[in-house]
Amino acid sequence: MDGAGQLTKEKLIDMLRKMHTIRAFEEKADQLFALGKVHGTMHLSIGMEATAVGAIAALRPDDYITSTHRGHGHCIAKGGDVKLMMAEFLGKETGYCRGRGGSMHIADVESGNLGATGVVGGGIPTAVGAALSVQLRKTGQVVLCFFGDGAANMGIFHESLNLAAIWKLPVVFVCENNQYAMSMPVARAFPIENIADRAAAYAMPGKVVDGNDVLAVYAAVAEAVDRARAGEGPSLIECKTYRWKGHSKSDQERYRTREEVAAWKKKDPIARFEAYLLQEGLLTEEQRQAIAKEAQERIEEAVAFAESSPEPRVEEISEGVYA
Amino acid sequence: MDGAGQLTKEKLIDMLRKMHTIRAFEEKADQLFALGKVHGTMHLSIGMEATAVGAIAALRPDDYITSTHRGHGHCIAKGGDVKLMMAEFLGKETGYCRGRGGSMHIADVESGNLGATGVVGGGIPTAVGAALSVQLRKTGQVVLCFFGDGAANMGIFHESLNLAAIWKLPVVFVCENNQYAMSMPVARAFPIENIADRAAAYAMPGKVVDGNDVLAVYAAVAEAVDRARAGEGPSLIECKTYRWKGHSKSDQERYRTREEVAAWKKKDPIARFEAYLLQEGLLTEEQRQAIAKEAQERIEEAVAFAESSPEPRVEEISEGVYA
Amino acid sequence: MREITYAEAIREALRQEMQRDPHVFLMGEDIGVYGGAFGVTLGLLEEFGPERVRDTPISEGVIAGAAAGAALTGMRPVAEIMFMDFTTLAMEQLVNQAAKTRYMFGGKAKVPMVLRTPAGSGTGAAAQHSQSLEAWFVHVPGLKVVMPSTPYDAKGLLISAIRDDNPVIFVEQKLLYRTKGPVPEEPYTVPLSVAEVKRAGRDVTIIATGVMVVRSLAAAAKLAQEGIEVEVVDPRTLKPYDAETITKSVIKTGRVLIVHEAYKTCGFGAEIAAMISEGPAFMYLNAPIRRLAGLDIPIPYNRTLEYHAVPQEENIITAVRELMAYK
Amino acid sequence: MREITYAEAIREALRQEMQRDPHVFLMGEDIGVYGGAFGVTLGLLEEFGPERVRDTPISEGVIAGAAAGAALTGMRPVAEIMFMDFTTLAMEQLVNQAAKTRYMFGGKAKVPMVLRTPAGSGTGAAAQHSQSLEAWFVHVPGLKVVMPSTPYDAKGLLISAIRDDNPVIFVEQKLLYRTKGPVPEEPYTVPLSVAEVKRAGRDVTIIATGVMVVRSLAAAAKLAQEGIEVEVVDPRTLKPYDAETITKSVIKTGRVLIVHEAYKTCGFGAEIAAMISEGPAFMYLNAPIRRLAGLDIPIPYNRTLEYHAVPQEENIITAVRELMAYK
Ligand SMILES: Cc1ncc(C[n+]2csc(CCOP(=O)(O)OP(=O)(O)O)c2C)c(N)n1
Ligand SMILES: Cc1ncc(C[n+]2csc(CCOP(=O)(O)OP(=O)(O)O)c2C)c(N)n1
Ligand SMILES: [Mg+2]
Ligand SMILES: [Mg+2]
Repeated sequence: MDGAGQLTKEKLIDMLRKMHTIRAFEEKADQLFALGKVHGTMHLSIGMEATAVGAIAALRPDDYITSTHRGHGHCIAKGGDVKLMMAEFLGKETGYCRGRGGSMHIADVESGNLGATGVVGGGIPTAVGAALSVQLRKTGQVVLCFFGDGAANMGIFHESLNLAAIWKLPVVFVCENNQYAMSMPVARAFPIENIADRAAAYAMPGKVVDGNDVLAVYAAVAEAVDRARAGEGPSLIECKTYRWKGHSKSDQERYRTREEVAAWKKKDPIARFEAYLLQEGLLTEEQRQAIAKEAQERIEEAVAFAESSPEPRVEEISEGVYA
Repeated sequence: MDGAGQLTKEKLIDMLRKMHTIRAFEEKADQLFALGKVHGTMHLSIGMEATAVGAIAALRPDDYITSTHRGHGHCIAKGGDVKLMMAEFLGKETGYCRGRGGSMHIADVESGNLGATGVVGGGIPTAVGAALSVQLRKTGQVVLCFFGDGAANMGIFHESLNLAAIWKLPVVFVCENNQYAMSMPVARAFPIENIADRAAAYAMPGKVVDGNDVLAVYAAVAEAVDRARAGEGPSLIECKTYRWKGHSKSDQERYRTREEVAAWKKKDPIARFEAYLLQEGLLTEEQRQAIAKEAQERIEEAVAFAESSPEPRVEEISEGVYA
Repeated sequence: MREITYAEAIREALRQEMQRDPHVFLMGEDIGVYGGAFGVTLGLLEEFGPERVRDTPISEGVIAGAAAGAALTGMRPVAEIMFMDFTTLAMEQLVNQAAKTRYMFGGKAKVPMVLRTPAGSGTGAAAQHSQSLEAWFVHVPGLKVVMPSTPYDAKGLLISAIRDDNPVIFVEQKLLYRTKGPVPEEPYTVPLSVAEVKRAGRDVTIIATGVMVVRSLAAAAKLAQEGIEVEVVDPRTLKPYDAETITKSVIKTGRVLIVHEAYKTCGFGAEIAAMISEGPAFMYLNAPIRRLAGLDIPIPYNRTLEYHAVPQEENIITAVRELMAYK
Repeated sequence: MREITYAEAIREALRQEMQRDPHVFLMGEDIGVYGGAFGVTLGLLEEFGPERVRDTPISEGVIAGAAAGAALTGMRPVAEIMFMDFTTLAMEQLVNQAAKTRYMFGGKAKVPMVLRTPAGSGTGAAAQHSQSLEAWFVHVPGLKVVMPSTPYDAKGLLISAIRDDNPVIFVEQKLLYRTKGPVPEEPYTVPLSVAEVKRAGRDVTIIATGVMVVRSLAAAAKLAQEGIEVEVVDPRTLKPYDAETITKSVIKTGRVLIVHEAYKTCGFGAEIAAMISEGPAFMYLNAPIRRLAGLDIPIPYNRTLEYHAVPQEENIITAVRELMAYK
């Protein structure tokens, strides 16, 4: 592992804590679903925790992110409150979106999370617009734009990267290539091997990183963030990773083998990061266990909060359409 | 000049004839406009005749093309009847589209001209769909897809090239880079120098050619057409050229200098091709003059035909919406 | 007669048309091994192979545009957009190209394509996966719009749509995919632009689309117990729609309730209300024309809010009773 | 008062708002040195520089989406789509993102952007450059839709739209760009969602939008010579529209003609007709509600056909006379 040089021990531990929190949040979400406590859909990023945490670790607190349908990890990594997330997941009035948004639309604009979107690629121009806003307001912020491999074949990806490039906007495009868009493997959807190679079409740096290596993600994104903050324009970073769970609740996973999934599980980004920290003496086994346990507890508290929270009131159903 | 090797003298003369016909058609169109005989808009390709004629010279008669808002040249190069074109231009019942389409929508699907479109980039997926049709019907046809530099920044360009690439469709994408999209110079709209370099994002061959050299265009497109016909998939060819006239009728041309226009006029693709043919002994001065004169005459006949043609009947206004 | 689901009926129509006509093929996201987000195309890849059941990347613009291009050149594509909300990415190709090609080209070309897309709320998928945008397409000359409410109609209308020489937007109802009904095994057509009276009655005419037909029939059954006889008319094709059948019913009953799930303002119900109030049925009206439609809000995630965002059986019952109060 | 054109009024609104508020900026194709396809933004580049008057590549999706993103983070973008026909390329961003962001995020965000776009036929630009697609946007909760018919309204409504905290679709009328009218020099607002009675009358209410207001007023002047007093109501804002002013007028006159240029089927006129026929004005109607709208065909190129594709003054006069035949 690489790139840890710039990071304090505190920060490294915080990153591990966040990875555990994401894992715990999503495992709980999966359970709640199985118990029939959730109406709707959700997309889990278990196995992909390193991309969210590594990338966002490179940001200042006042920087922006845009997220995706698979966005729990981004929100937690950005410092989101798991209580409000869980309440939103359960459709409660106390949730981030007062129960109107649900899993696919968690946002916290105040804190710089410009939100998840259910439309693939839908957040890419949002990020470009936020970067334009930053450039015009001269605040020195940077925008991190998450999207999947599937989004990289959409027209809006192309228009957005081009605009960001010609205007040298402070945005970093982070492609979470988890090998599939629903059932579509990247090998069939793309004629090229690396999505990052598309950066050349926009004269921006393109880099492939191991998306299961949180420090490699951090290092690549940090470099791109520096570049963006210095006014040198956007970058495209492709994180190769994998989702362990089905695409969404209803996925039969006919498009991949158990062996493939098992092989990727061996590359668990959390276990890998822990092994590194233990080996470097930055973490003890007791601490490791405590962090994992705390994460579980935080999520249990969040569930308790969410479950005891009130439902939205039907009389208020039309509130918030217009400002 | 290069690539003439494969072309018979007859074909070369035919190409010159078409270039003259395009020029004559458009100069006349310009005049008719100035005389107030035309209601609507039009886009002239004067100075760009080599791209249309060179590219289409590489096709079989049964191959397809898709055209653009600046499409008179494509139509003539594909063997279009200038009488029907002129009648369409004047909105007459005898026109290609019974006067319903006008300059921006001339089509002749029967003969393989799938039509001009007024929406920038709007014809690119049409070409991909036609190529898919060819592949499924196994007819061995090829589709030539024209579009401007401006279209290459649209989302649909990206989606279309990707789909054509992964499915190895028999389509050749011909970008007529005339340096501007309306007032937007390529240098400001693109972060890269050559649009053809975007081919790499789709693992297809990309080639830049001198778009004012009809034989260079021919050679590059012929190679791509062969490739497509052999089932090896699409290519992207960028023809660097220039439009002499304003973008459309109402253009004040505030975005470029007279000197620039004058410099490009010196690179007249017709004069250049003639000089080559004369020098190679493939054309005499008398023939040259006769060809130019015949082109004018053909256009005068077309105008006479169009002007004496009937108007569409108002009672038939709703015909042809549904099949 | 054998009963199958709405989803199975659609699949059967696709299968039988693909068997009959080699020009018919499918393209869309995850329609192959995945079988589509709602399993509608399950098994077709195995039967027809990847040439004719084509998984595409996520690129709705080129899905629609390439379908139109293939249709223009002799094929009969059936494209799928996974959720109707994402037709927003294909509007240019559908509206400016596919719909207008024929007219713009002087009636000398045709674009025989079908675009299938599932619409509607009720699945907890929130604002961007629950819309019913059919009114947009109804507004566009050159397109046809079909919206079946039963397995029988789904199969027969889809076969008609595939055989039709125009671009057809085929709006499927997510909440109906698993509903069952009698469907003949052999291929048959239900004609486009012909409405059906799904239940006859003398007191009130309900004009309902899609899943609202089912809710209206349930409401009508209950209202019958109170002695109110509701006639339920299902337009089935929304463009060009069958004004005559609707008008006849309204002339008979003198009371009109229009029910759809889409946002009320400028929805399809507005068109039907306007058509009635400018036509021959106007002078037979005994009560104002009532629309019952989705609220003008994005569909909320919360289950209870989502339930209240669109008409339910009890709302239909109440609305009919209110109409009956006019003498 | 000074008279300026509709185009100049729009330009003045942009200029004054840009002077007042540094968060306001412009983006769109060829809006800089070219001044926009219709010259509306001429001179603004020189005054405000390329940072605030931003020429974009042809990429309508990101124009709309980036405007929304900038609006979400504190700016007040005014984006331009060169022809309304090309909003088809921006629907995903406008409808799924800009319009829904606020509600989806629990009312905790706002998207104060304006999207200016010219609509309408009459310029010989044919099927893909002549559409009036406002009904689509009226159907979408979260959007506002404005359509001015005079230079005065254009300036005042645009200033209101820019200051409004919601995404506003500002539909300009190509054929009105050169019409002149009195416009105060200082900034002023015309409130959104307030209709205006442009001419008072007792016999028939015409509800008209955009260029049809001008044609209706001309028709009304001629009809007055026959003793028919027409009241012309201009909604000005189409979403959310002012039902009250319309209703009041209809109650007074008892006869309704709705006039718009957009395709008739599922147009904005359908909504107005439906609103009237389900509301309190219904029982005051002395005649069926009449819609006069664009034919349901793509706009043809030929000048004469184009003329007949949309309502003209003489069609309005005839329709009013027909309505007057009802006693
Ligand atoms: C425009 C659009 N098309 C289709 C869908 C349905 N859909 C939701 S997620 C998804 C796959 C996305 O793949 P990718 O971008 O790789 O993200 P991942 O799910 O792998 O994280 C699809 C097709 C959608 N939400 N939006
Ligand atoms: C989608 C779309 N946006 C904007 C326009 C307006 N417009 C017409 S032609 C044009 C410039 C096109 O540039 P390019 O593709 O380079 O073709 P050229 O005109 O130079 O031949 C523009 C902006 C349009 N027709 N379609
Ligand atoms: Mg993926
Ligand atoms: Mg150009």
